[in-house]
Amino acid sequence: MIRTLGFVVFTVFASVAFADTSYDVLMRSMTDKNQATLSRLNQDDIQEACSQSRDQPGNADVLKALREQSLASVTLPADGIFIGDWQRGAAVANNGRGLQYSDDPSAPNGGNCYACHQLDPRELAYGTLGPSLANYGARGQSEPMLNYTWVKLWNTHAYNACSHMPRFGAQGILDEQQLKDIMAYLLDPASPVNQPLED
Amino acid sequence: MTTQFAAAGVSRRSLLRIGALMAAAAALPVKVWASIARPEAAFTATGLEDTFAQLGGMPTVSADIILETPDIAENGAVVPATIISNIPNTTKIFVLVEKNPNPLAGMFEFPAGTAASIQTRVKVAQTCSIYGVVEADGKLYMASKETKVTLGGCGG
Amino acid sequence: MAGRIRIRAQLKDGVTEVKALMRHPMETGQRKDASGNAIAAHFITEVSATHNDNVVLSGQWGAAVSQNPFLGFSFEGAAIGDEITVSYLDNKGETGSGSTKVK
Amino acid sequence: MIKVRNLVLMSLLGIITAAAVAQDGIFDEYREMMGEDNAGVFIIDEGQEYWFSKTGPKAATLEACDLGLGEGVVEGAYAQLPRYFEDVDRVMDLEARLVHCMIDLQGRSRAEVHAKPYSLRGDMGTEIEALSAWIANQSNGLAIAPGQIHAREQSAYDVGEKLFYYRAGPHDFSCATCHGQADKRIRLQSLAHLESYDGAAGAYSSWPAYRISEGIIRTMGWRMRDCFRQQRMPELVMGSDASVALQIYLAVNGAGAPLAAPGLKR
Repeated sequence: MIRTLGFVVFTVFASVAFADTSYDVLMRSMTDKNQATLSRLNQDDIQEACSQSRDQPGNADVLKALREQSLASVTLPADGIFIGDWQRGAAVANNGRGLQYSDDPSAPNGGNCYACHQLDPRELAYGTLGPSLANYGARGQSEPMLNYTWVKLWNTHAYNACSHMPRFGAQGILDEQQLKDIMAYLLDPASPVNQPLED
Repeated sequence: MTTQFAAAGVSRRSLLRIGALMAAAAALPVKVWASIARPEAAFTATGLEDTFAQLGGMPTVSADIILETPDIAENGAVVPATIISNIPNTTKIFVLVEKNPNPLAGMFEFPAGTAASIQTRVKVAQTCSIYGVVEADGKLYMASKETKVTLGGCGG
Repeated sequence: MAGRIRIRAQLKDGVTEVKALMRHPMETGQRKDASGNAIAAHFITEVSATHNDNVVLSGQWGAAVSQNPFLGFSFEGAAIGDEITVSYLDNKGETGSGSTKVK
Repeated sequence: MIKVRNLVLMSLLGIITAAAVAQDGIFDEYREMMGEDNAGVFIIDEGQEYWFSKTGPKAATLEACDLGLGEGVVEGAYAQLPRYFEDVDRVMDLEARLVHCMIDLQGRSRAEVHAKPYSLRGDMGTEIEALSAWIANQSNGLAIAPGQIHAREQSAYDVGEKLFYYRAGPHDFSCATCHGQADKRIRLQSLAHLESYDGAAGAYSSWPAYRISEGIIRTMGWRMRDCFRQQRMPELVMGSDASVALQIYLAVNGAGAPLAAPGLKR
C-alpha cells in the first residue's frame, strides 16, 4: 500500500536513481573475507538463469538446456563403486561447516544434509526445506537407483532445474569419497537412515 | 591481584584478607567474602568421579532432590537449572555438568532461614547429564537428568 | 560495563523470592578473539546475598556458570522495604554489587 | 537524566518480557525455564550511556544526531527507518546513520567506527549494538513504516527485492533459498517466509534482538551480514547499499506491523 502511493507520486525519478545490477550493488557492499572472496559474486549460467526467473524457469528450452548442461557436468565414480562407509557418511551429513569465511579451510567440508532433510528417524534436529529421506534405502540399490542418487548429489539441476540443493560434486563441495559415504548413509541397509523407529 | 583466587602456595586466610581489603576499598560489604571456603580441588577436577571424590565421595541417589533442567536446550551456553532439596538439614547444593572440562559449575550454601533451593544457568559443552548434589548432615545425595544440546540454525 | 547487578525481591506468604541478574562475561579462558589469541579467564568466583547485612546465601562459582549469571533463591524473615544486596567477587579481584528493597 | 533513565528502565523490564518469543514447540519448556530475566536490560541501559557520552576527537555526544525525525529525536525514529536522508542524498538504515553521526558529530574515522561493529560469540556487546537496542526500544509498539516516498527509497526496495533472489557462491544460495517458502525450518530453527507480510512482519519487527544463546543484542544489519556468511558469500559491509536495500525490502513487506524491539531469540 505504502509503495503504490509513493510510486504514483515519484515515479518520474525512479528510473534515474538505480541502474545498477545486483552484482554491482553487491560488489560495492561486500569485502573479501578469508576464503570468501568477491569472486564468489560472479554467477555461472545456472545461477544467473535461476536468479532471473526466481527459481522458476518457465521457458521449456531454457529448462532443457539447464538440465542437459547439468547432466553433462556429472563425473561417475572412477572405480564404478558407488557405496562407501555409512558411518563416515553420517558425519558428513551432520557437518554444517565448510566454505563460510568463518570456517577453517583446511578442515573437510560438510554436506549439512540434516539442515534440510530428515534422515535417521531418531535424529530430532532435522530441517524441512527438502523432502524426508528416512528409509531412503527401501528404494533399493539397482543400477538406475545408484546412478540417480549419485547424479542428484553431484548436480541436482540435472533432474530439477533451479532446485535449492547445492551441487555437491559439480561445485567441489564434497569429494568423491565423501559422496560415496553419503550414498552409503542413504542406501546401506545397515545405516540408521534405514532402521525404522520401533513403536 | 589478577591471579586465580585460591592460587597455590598462599593460604586461604591471607587471600581472603586481601579480598576483603579490596572489597572494602570498593565500598562493598566486607564480611560476606569470608563466609564459605572454596573447594578449589573440586572446581579443577576433570571427571565426574574425580569431582565427587573431591567433594567427599560418591553421593547417594535421592528422590528428595528435585532437579529441573530442560530435556532439550537450544544452545549449551545458557542452560537453566533449578535444584530443590527436600532433605532435612541441607546446607549446600552443588551443580555439576557431567561432560564439561571441569564438571563442578558452582556450589551454594544455605544459612538457616534460606530455602534449600537454587535457580541458576550453566554452560553445557555437549549433550550430557546435569547433577544436583546436596550436602546434608555431612552426607552427599544426588539427582541427575540429561539435557540434549542441539545445533543452531545452519550448523555454522 | 561489568559490575552491575539487577535484583528483584518479592515477599509472598512470609517467603521472599530473590532474583538477581549480573552483568559479567564469565570467560572460561578457552575462547579466542578475532586474531586467534586466547581471551584470559574472567569469571565470578564468589557471590553473596545479604538481607539487612545478614548473609542469606553464599556461593562459590566456576567458569561454567553462564555469561551474565542469573541467581534465584528464597528465604524467610524479611519485611517489605528491607534491603537486599547481592555482591560478587571475580578471579581478577573485581567486584560488583546491587541492592533493592523487598516488595 | 537519572529520572528519565529510571523511567526507561522500568518500562524495559516489561517490554522485553512482552517482546515476541517464537513458539517452536519443542523448545517451549526451555524458553519457559529461561524466564523473563535476561541481560538485554543492561545493554539497553548501556546504549543510552553511549548516546550521551562525549566521544571522539570532537568530544561530542550523539544528541545532535538526526535519525530522521529531527536532531536528537530518538523516540519513534527506528520505526521509520530505513529512509532517505537529504543531507547525504542516500537511503540509510540505523547503522549507516549512526556511523554518519559518529564521523560527522564526533569526528571519528570511518575505519575506527567500522573496526568491530558486531560482537563475537561470548563478547559483552559493542557500541553499535547497544545504541541500536536503546534506539529501537524507543520505537517499541510502533508500526513499521520505512520511507517509500522518495524515488531513492523506492529504488532501494527494488534493488533489495532483486538481491533477495541473487544466487551465487559455491552453494548456489540466495536469500530465497531459505526464506522463499512458508512453514519451513533449518534443523529445528523456524524460517520466516520473507516475501510474505506475515513472515516479513514477524522477522523485521523482532530485530534488534537479544540472543539468549549469545548473551548479546544482535542488530538487523548483523542479521543481514550473518545470512550472507551462511550463504558462503563475502562479508557484507555494515550500512552498505546491499544491506540497506535488503532491510527496506523486508521493512516494506512487513510494514504496518508493530515493532517488538528488542526481541528475544534463542
